[in-house]
Amino acid sequence: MERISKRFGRATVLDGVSLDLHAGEVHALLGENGAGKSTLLKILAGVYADHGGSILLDGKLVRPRSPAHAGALGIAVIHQELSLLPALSIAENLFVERPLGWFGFIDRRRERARAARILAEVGLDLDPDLLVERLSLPERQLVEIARALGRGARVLIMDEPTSALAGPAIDRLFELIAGLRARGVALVYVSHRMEEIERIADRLTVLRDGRVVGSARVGEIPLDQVVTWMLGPRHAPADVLPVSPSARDERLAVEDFSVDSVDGERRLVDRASFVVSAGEIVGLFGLSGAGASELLLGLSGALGARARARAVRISSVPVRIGSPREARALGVAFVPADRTTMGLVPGMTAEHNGTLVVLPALSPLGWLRPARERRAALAMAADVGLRPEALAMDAATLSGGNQQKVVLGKWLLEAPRVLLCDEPTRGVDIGAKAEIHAKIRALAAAGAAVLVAGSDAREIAALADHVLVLRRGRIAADVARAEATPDALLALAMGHDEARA
Amino acid sequence: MSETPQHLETPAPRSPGKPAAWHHAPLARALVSLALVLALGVIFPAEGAFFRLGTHQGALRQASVVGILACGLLPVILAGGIDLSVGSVLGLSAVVAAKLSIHAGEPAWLSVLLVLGMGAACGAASGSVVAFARVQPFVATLAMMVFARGLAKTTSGGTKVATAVPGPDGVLRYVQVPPLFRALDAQVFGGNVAAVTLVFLAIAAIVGVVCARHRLGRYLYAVGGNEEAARLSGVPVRATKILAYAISGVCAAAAGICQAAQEQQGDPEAGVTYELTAIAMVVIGGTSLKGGRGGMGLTLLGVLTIGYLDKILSINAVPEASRLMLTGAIVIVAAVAQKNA
Amino acid sequence: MSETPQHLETPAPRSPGKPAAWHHAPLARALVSLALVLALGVIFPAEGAFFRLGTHQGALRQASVVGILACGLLPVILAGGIDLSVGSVLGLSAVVAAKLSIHAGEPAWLSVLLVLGMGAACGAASGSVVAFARVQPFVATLAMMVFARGLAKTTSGGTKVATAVPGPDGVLRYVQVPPLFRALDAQVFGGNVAAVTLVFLAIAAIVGVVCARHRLGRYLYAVGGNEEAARLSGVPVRATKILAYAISGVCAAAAGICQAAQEQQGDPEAGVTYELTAIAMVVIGGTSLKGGRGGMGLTLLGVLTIGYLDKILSINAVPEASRLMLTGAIVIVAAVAQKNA
Amino acid sequence: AREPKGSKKARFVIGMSQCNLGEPWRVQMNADIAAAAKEHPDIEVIFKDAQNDTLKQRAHVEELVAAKVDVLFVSPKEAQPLTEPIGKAFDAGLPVIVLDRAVLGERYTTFIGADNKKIGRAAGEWIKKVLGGKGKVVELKGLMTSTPGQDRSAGFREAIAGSEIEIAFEADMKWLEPEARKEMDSALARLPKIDLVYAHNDPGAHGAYLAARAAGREKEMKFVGIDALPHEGVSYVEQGILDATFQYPTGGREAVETALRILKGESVPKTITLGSRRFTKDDVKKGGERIE
Ligand SMILES: Nc1ncnc2c1ncn2[C@@H]1O[C@H](COP(=O)(O)OP(=O)(O)OP(=O)(O)O)[C@@H](O)[C@H]1O
Ligand SMILES: Nc1ncnc2c1ncn2[C@@H]1O[C@H](COP(=O)(O)OP(=O)(O)OP(=O)(O)O)[C@@H](O)[C@H]1O
Ligand SMILES: [Mg+2]
Ligand SMILES: [Mg+2]
Repeated sequence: MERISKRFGRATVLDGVSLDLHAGEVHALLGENGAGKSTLLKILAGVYADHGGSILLDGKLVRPRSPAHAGALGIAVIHQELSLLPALSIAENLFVERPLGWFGFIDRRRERARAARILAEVGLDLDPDLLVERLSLPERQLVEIARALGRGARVLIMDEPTSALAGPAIDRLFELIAGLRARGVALVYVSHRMEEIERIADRLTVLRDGRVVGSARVGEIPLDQVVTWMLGPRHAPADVLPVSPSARDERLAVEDFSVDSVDGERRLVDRASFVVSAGEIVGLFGLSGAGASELLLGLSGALGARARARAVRISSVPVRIGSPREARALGVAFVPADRTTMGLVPGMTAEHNGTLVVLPALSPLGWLRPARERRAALAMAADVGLRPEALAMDAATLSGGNQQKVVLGKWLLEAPRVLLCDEPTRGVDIGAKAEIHAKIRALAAAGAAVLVAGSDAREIAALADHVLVLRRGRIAADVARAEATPDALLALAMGHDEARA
Repeated sequence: MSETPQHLETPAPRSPGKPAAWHHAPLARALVSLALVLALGVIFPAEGAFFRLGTHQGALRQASVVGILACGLLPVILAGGIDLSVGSVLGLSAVVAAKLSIHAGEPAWLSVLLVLGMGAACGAASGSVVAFARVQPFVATLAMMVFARGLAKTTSGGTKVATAVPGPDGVLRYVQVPPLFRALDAQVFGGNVAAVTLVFLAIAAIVGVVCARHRLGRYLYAVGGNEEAARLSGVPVRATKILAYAISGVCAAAAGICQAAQEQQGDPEAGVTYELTAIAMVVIGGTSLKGGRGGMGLTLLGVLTIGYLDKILSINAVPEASRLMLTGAIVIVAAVAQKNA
Repeated sequence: MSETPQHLETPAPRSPGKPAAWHHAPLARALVSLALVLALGVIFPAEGAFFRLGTHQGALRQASVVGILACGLLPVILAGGIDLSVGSVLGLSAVVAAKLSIHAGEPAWLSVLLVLGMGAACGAASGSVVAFARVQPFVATLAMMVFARGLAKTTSGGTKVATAVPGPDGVLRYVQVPPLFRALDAQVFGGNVAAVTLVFLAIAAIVGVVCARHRLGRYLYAVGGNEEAARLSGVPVRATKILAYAISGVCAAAAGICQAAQEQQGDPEAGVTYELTAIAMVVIGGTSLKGGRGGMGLTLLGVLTIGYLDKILSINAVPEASRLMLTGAIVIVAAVAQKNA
Repeated sequence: AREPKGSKKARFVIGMSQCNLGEPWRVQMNADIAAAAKEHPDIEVIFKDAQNDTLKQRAHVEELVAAKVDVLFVSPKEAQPLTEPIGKAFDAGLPVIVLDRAVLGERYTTFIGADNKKIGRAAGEWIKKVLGGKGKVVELKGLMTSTPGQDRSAGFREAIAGSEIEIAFEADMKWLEPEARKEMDSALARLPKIDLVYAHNDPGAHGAYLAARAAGREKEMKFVGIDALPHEGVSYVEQGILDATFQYPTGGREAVETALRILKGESVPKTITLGSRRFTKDDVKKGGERIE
């Protein structure tokens, strides 16, 4: 790719970016949120046909004019904001653009069999007839990966493929990547997890504000330098250690909390009991399907009657949380993992998205107060490390990481008593991640009870005072901070039974 | 529109093994509406009329023309669009079919072919405006609705195109009803089924198979489910949309021919407000106007539900004002019952 | 809350262009449609009629009643719904308003209050079915559309409720046109503006301010943009929907009173097919039927575009068939031009 | 015939298929039939409304035949499509009275209706007289794809042909009052002087009047409508809103009377053409004047 540029309206997002991909090489693309990584890759994938610059494939000038065209050129993509179709089954999604069959008539049996094989390859043990909307976020991410892998591409673009994946699934993916590399596929890999870059990338390029600031072979350059390239004059604040909670009075107590599956046949969360004190940050860790997300969803009231408990107490007062509204009234905040379906309102600006939760406080008589709202939005942007200019943008056009910041930030404005976060920093760059961690700690220090779930064992280990490890919906272990190394958490999460993911 | 993401709310089997064909449960739900309406027929049989075969033949025959429109609308609605022009295209097609086969005396196959082609062109035109110019389907097809009605009136010269053909001297000349119209207006299978009902069922079968078993069908669901994701997945979004509207146009043309055959004339006012009924038939079964969810089974149940409701109120000779109120009330009860079944 | 983090001080090298407040551009685009239609008026001024003040007063007055419906529809459409019942609720309200003020001789304020309350009730009823039973808005409001029309006919006894009041002996007694109707049918400001136009503008202002400046308005956009995200953010989704439909009902009732005032009678058939025009007015400016995008500015431009198109074709005395074809063609051209402006 | 129904001692059942009840005139026809039938305790009438849908009306005719009514009334939407089902009923020995719009051929018992063309001509003659043979006229037409609209226009034009009356503005108001008001607005905008408005129905004339009054010009011109329903046209004339209205009789009463004669075994003429009346300010109190 040579001298690629791209504008959205008056904003120049890419400015003369050049990038070389070599067969049999993994090229890491790095940069802070909104640097232009996804945009660059989307140009390669034919999503935006109106760009400047040229693309050479095997020395021939090409111009992918649509995703279909890019596919025909042998370019496959794992998109950051997943591009699966929720109302179709896994099998249907895997072959959506080119169904198996004769003369356009679909052979479902063949599709199902082929799908089962592809799923097994990425380590997903799921019925291919399941609707994608029934899958958890990590499962969907794996299906997306499986779909791109199944296309036999010569160029494979992976835009944060592991943002919701935990240890074993990532290992599996890296094995597959190694295989592809050996077969001579050119790979582009985007991630904000630096350790992954070290593990699989051969070369790296750093983008900043739509320009290339540096490019190097991995291993020939210290990672500190890379981080400086990414963040520029600003440094990643050191991840400060949590202050030990001063008061240890019970803030959130949960007894025998269960969540039924939609058909009522299984318990996704099985009689979980725990207590979170004021000022405490408790991690929830489990492999995909262990039930961490469902636990948080259930506590937030989002699942209605599917979630039940013997007792839930907040500050020792028994409560019943039947809906997200009731949760909010009780000071319970919930940050969902899936920002596109549950987090953001597209079409509304980032500012309006950010103030949605606290709107009643900002409009006491119902009438909006734009100045107050603006102040609140700026405070939110500062909390999560979002550039203030981004506030005026349609939330749907924000970069993935910036979207995540809005989804998280809108809950932090009101100083919740109980904060439930699922993957709070999914796709957030390392600079902002540290700020967010600091903010969460500050909230806890101010007396909130915090529950954090996520696929990144490191993050959980770094953030939490102690970690509840979930296995098949049950709390399998309660690990104190000192023992909670990523490796230990993973080992506990996998238990004796073979992991599902 | 009211659908909460199924992810959190709708019961559906997840357990592997059991196929998660989501449309099975909705089909059962849609049956609730139909059963409710049929129960009304049993309770108010209009002095036994409801139990006479003719009543059911009649119900089917009456529902057929609008049913054909509903079949055509299904692909459009699955793809997240809407087509308001079907009633007008029906009227235009009725006029043109009558002109061709009564006045010009063209053979049946040629008339049918020309009219269907015209319908496809109308649909493809709306579809192109939607796909290329990205005009909202409501606006694009509303424009086509008005345009096609005007064209129908222009073509027909403002009057019905009937077997009384005005000569150049203004004197009427009476001609035969063309064989095409007679064939379509006949009862077949020993007088037990109307030919138009067969046409309706054939079209339903074809469109149903395309939606459920053909690549185009999958594209329709994909585009309606999430257009952007579909595009990213390499689905030819524009072609899919244009084809969907073209199918709708062809079906509207077929419905127009059937209408003309049954009326034995081409009425430029034919099909006014049919689009509302046809859309209602598609969505009452549970196919979502948001796109991406639904199917031919649901549509057929919707056609029957509305067709029978109409017939039952009619054989009971319910007066106009009460009939309207009852229709509204029953539709709501059926829809609510279906959601909570 | 917290100090400005350091990275904010980083000079933003990105082009300093103003943030793309999305609703500014659409407003300019919608103006393209209106400009196109007005240009037609200038080109075909109908012997100068287009340049007479009365024509513009007339265009505004005629667009007012449907414009009021459009104002009411806006919140519903923003929230991702649709209300097909507005035309029927208009008819019902016209009948009830006429009954109350002509036959029963109730004072103006009481009649208005009762009719608006009834409109709100109709809207809230549809809204509740949508919000609680999760019936698709199309189905729920279609049922209300049919039901309200039936109720209008029942209430009126099938005939117009006019100043000729039939006595018990069947003999007609003529009563005065009530002051409410006379006031609404008047021209105010030195005969320059119709009172109904003022009512329309007032309603547009109120609804517009609510949509843009009130919490409810924000909630409408949120629910229409992503219902699930709104719910999880603590937005009262159901209440928002019910209120949206209630606003639509109140506006339809207000439109019904205006219609009755202008006709000086309550016609149970009033408002048939107005819903299509009103929806078209809302969406032609660019407000999306998918919900979450649009606004009152766009709606007003849509009302003017369609109102003027109608008026220009009418003063040019274009015959019906050509009028329809022209309307379709112009709407498409305007919509396409607007998209590509 | 058929078993009496329930407690009602109706010996005869009449089935009435009306093509739509959106128009007040048709509501009146049904009301006339109901009123006439009420005077005969042994008659019961079943009404069906086809909502302007030809195929529905066809089904209604078949339903009524299947329900074994004693006499069938049909006020058809369309001549051609209803010819066959009506003919079938007639062939099967059921007396069929066709109202308002004829069907093709001879397979019915009696047609009762008025002549739209004649009425249009009468209106034209009267207009010629009151305008002194010259002036500018606005014609607000009913749906011009319908025969009544075409006939009322054609008759009117025949009558004024050769005079100096000019149709200065014409538009299709589709029988609807709000449309009529809208079109009249345009006529007022274009024409500085209008002598008379001829509308194909009374609501149309009323809408035109309201438009003219809003423009302060209602005194400048005369308003003429058609139909003369008691609640509409006649009352408008009585109130001085319209200058004249020409009755288009529904034939509802005549139909019931004819049905009784048929049931008594008397023979009835094949065609009963209804007379019409003209109502003007001067004679409306006396019940109008018969026109030939
Ligand atoms: N459709 C759009 N309209 C306007 N601006 C857009 C659009 N899509 C992306 N942008 C802007 O382009 C810039 C680059 O976004 P991009 O998604 O490429 O960032 P990224 O490097 O992938 O960030 P992240 O790490 O957060 O995913 C951002 O400022 C974003 O807001
Ligand atoms: N709507 C649903 N209906 C049925 N099963 C579901 C539904 N949503 C999720 N599941 C399944 O329930 C199990 C638990 O899901 P959950 O999202 O809580 O997992 P988790 O522990 O958060 O793991 P992760 O989010 O890391 O995948 C998974 O197998 C998931 O696929
Ligand atoms: Mg990105
Ligand atoms: Mg999870």
